[in-house]
Amino acid sequence: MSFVADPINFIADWLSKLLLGWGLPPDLVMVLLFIIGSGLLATVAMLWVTILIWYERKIIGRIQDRFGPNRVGPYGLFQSIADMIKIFTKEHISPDGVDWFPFTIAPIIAVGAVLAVWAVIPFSANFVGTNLSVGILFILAIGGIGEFGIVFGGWGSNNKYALLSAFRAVAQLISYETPYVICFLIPVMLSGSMNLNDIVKAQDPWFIFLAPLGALIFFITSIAEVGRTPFDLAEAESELVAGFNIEYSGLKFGMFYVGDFLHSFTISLLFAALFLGGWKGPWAEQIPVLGFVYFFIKSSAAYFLVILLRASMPRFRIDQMMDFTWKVLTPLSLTVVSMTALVDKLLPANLIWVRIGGLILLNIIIFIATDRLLDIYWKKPLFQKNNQVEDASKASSVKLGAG
Amino acid sequence: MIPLSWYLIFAAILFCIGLFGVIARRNLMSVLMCLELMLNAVNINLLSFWSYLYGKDLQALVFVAIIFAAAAAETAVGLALIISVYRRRVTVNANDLDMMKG
Amino acid sequence: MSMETLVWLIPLPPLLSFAVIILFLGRQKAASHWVALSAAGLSWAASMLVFAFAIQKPNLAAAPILSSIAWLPVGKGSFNVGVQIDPLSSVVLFFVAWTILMIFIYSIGYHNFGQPAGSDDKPGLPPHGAEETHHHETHRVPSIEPLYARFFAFISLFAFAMYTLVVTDNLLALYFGWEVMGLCSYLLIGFWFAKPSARDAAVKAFLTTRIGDMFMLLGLAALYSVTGTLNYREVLSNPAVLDKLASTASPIAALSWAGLIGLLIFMGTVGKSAQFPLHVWLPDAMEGPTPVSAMIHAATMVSAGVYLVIRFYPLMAAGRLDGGQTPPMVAMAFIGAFTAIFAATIAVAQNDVKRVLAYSTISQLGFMIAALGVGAYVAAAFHLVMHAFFKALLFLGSGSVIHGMEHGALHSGDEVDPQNMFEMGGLFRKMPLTFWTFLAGGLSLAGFPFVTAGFWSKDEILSGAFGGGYMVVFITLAAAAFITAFYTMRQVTLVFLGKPRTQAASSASENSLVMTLPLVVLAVFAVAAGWSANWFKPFVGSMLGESGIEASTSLVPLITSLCVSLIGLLAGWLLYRGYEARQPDPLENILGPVYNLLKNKYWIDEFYERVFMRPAAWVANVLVSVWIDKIVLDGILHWIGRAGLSVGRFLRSKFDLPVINTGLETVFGQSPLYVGNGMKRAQTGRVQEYIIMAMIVVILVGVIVILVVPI
Amino acid sequence: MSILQIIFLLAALATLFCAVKVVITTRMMHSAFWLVGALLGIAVLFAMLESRFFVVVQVLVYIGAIAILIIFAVMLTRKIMDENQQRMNQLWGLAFIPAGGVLAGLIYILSRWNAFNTTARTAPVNGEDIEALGKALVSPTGFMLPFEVSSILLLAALIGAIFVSYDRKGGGR
Repeated sequence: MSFVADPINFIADWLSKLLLGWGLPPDLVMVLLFIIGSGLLATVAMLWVTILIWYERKIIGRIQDRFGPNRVGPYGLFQSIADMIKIFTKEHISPDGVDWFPFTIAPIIAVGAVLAVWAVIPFSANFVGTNLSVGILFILAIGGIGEFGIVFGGWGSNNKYALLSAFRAVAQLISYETPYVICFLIPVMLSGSMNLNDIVKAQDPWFIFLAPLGALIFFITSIAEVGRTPFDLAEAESELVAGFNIEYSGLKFGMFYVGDFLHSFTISLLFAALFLGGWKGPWAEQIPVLGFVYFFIKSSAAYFLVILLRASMPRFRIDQMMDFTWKVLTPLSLTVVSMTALVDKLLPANLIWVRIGGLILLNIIIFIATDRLLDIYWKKPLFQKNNQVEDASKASSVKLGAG
Repeated sequence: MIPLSWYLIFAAILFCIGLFGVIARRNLMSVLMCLELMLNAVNINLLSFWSYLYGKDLQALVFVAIIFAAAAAETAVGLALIISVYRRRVTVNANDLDMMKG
Repeated sequence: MSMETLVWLIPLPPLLSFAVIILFLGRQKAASHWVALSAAGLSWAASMLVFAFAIQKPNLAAAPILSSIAWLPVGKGSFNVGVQIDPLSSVVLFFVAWTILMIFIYSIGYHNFGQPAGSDDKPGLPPHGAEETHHHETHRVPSIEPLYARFFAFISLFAFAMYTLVVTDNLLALYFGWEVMGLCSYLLIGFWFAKPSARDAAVKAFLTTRIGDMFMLLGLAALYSVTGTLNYREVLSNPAVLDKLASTASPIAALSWAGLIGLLIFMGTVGKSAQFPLHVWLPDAMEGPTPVSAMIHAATMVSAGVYLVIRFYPLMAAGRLDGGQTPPMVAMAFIGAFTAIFAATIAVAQNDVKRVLAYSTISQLGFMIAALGVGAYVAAAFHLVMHAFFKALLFLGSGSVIHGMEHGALHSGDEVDPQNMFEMGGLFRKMPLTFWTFLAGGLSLAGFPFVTAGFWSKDEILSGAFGGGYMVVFITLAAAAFITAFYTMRQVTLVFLGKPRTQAASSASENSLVMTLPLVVLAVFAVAAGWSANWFKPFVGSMLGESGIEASTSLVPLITSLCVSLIGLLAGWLLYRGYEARQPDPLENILGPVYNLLKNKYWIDEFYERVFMRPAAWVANVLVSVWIDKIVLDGILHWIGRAGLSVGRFLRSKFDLPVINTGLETVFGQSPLYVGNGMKRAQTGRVQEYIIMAMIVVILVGVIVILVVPI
Repeated sequence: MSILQIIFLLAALATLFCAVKVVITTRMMHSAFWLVGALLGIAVLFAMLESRFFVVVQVLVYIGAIAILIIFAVMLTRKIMDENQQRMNQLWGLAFIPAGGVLAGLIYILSRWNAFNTTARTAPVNGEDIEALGKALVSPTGFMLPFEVSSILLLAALIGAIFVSYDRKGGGR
């Protein structure tokens, strides 16, 4: 094992030998290594966010015909660092009447739940935080905990807007979780494992070629899970001032902010791992460090798409958002999963091109059928109210009140 | 090692706390939460039997899985009923719902 | 597809049909009957395949067609559900499949498919007929049933339950089918729910059979707790289990577990097969759509009760000494024979064409139960099959008669009761096909010698009773057979022979082929099925290991059944051939006051009303308040008062008022009120307080169990 | 006392504390938060029982779905959650009888059972065999029927919940 090919495991090996040499018991060494490793990973992730913010602001600036950050450091690279220092030095303000415990713990959950997902993501052939056999379920479970960050924040703030925002957010997250979870099933089914590393290893070809529609739905729903534009109803500035984090300031707000960006990047990681072949690439097995490179290239590409969507799409109205998941995405994802399972079983597994061709054909057929059906039903009462704007605004306010 | 009895006694206590809550709380929502506690006590019991006595069999695990499904269904319907009652009678108080009084 | 899979699939099509019709075809009349009919046809075809396979399979009783899956994990094992086709279930499957298919076909015609919708027909009421203009003249024609699709949904569900009950291999699934049939029976009897009489009859049927079902459930629970299984083969084909059941004493004194469980299961049959004293619901069940629900209550569902006891005969007979009877068998012999003659005598004096058949059904079911009670296992099974065919035929035939009469009544505008036999007559000219098929069924029911199925099966039962030496049962059943022949001929004569006695009868007309074709098919079976006796006996008899009871070689039963049948038929014809319209029933002259007793069904309904329904009110209103309080106590007091005013006054002030009036009135008159008011307080309507009560009772029971039963 | 025992006691006591708080807390929202705590504690105990799969499922289903739904419903009905209201009903004293009785009965019966104090585990050390469980759930000779029935139960609950809580326009109030 050479330092160049696999620096992280090299250092870990060296460190464990060092500690053992000091005469520490092996169990303790393992625990210490885990603590050091997770601490490092979390720190790297948090620092990576500064780059992400810069990246996003730069791209959005270009799209909106501006420069973006360009004062602090070369190309404005240190802008985020400056913001960070500013946020560290700000005063913590707790408004009157907050529910202290949820108010305090909400930002911690918001960041922690995202970071926890990194624990099971395989960054390269032999670098994965913990090789959990039910990694997919773990990610979903952690996603469920992440919702508590929003609920706690919204409830604890003792603010009407924050509470309404939490309502919206929870409704949106629960609704979009259905197709989200169903789309997780496709890679699980195709690879026959819930272990993320196994899924990555099984991607020959990448699953996006076997299940393009599944990948599309996954991409859409994961954006909704993050709550980014066009699904950022929870912090719709024009309606709710700023969302569930309206009463937060200083570092607490900063944590929400960081959690948001980190979450966006995490779903890009997941998308890359589940559908774009993860760390796979030429010689990635032999030289694990290449796996990092491939993986970050792929996920940055996915993240670029997320940013593009943010910059170019208007926000959904709440009833459209709900209709979209329950009436379109959920049935569609169920169809895709069941049909993929059926067709993949029928196609010969060893003839790769037949398999790819058959599944792509299936996806095209389903897509066209969905398109036709939507065309037909768009004129029916199912979606009628969407076409009447003044009526719908009333409807959305009613829905808000009822939650 | 932890003896089986610890788990069973823990589950019994948890079950009875839940039972007390189901009987004594006024708010229907709270009753539902206590019901979840009772179901969890049952799950603990099943899994501890599995872990200590029937580790090679799958029945306990299947049972637990189905209890999860039943709990989800129960919560969904229970909450729907509570919301519906709340809409019609503007109360979620178990004591106020005595239309069947003799 | 293997035979086992096919057996699994038999009950499925009707269930799907039920779901499809209920969910999607509520208003599609034609589509609903096509769906139901094709479902029944599929099940029929599968049943016939299974039957054909079963009768060819050698040694079917010892090696039946079996298949089961683990359903519910219980303790270390699991509760299995599965299917089992042995000789008994294969023959039952045969007749069930045929009769169900025939009902389905017949129903299309009976509900006037193809006719216009009536202008004033309402859902929940029988159709009244529609005006139709034809060649510039308006006349009334029958109109289609408004809830046509719903009817097919219900009988599909019914067919599903019946098939489930027949093919299953355990008592729990049988109980499931049994209860679903109870539900369907309720729904179908109350099909015309806007008629108060139909509503009442539905409730009555449901509640009465519920009494039996409750006992059966107890028996099921007892069986499970004693043996740990409800599977037929593990209990009934297992001599070790049967011996153990027969030799261990149950908590009820003087009964073994086998005896107790047998009696409890038999109670279920008493409810479902309408045996005395729970027979009262069956005649009222004729309120349903005439032939179809009636036939469900005659040919298939009530057969389920008999099927159950035949199935559990090894348990009932467990511990039986040579030629002796176990307690359940004594009960069956007694109740069966009594019901047979009891219901037959009632049937003699009925004038509603369907009620005669209803009581005849009760009576014939009594024959089967009695046959089991004397150990004539094969005879009971044989009569079950034969009876299903000819009674189905008779009911469909009577439905056809009623339909024809209704048509005639609409046509002639004559306001007659289309079900009253005394207003018919001479129909054999108008409805020849119905007449001949009805005659075939009637002769079979009466046991017309040698050519009909009923003769052979009844002869089997009589010779079983005679050969076993049960002379009381033998004589009773022979008498019942005589009466059966008599009322059958009475019915045939009144309905079909002679001259038309009303306008409606003279303008009645034959029904369409869709109604008469099932009659023809069933008539063939009603006659020809009896010829299979020689094959049937060893086939079903192999279920018991030996060939059941040895049939008597004596000629006495044969001659008896021959005589009673012929004499009964002759008597019926002689008495009624000259009947004229609006005369009293000729039987009334002969029997005198007994006729009234029979006509009112021994006042059983009134008896129940008096004994079980009024006493609560009576005890409070009459006994306590009037008799004890006013007449007895007040009378005594008045007498005392007259005897000595001063003494009276003294007693009155010191004894009467405080002790008698207040005290006893409190005890007898007021206490129900107080208790009621007190108990009422327990019904707070708050679910949590109910939980407290329930849990406290559970704890008390637990404490008692712990104290009594050492763990 | 081994480390495992200490961990068990800590987790169990924390869970019981949370459970008691669920029962006695007046504010519904806090009650729901305590419920989440209790559910997490139970997940820890699942982990100590070597049931890794159900740890994750517990978090996913109970915390991620059920608790969120309950909190959602609490927020919806918050208007009448008057904090001065009594948290127990009138007969809450009586509730000690069944609860205590059941507890005493359970412990009495269990304590007479000879496997009560067993310490030997039979479960696989590295968690349950999920593949076998998954296959058993869909195998006709295994538990397919209960599995399918529970899926129908879920479907029925879904439809039922929609039907019950559906706000019919103009009626039902």
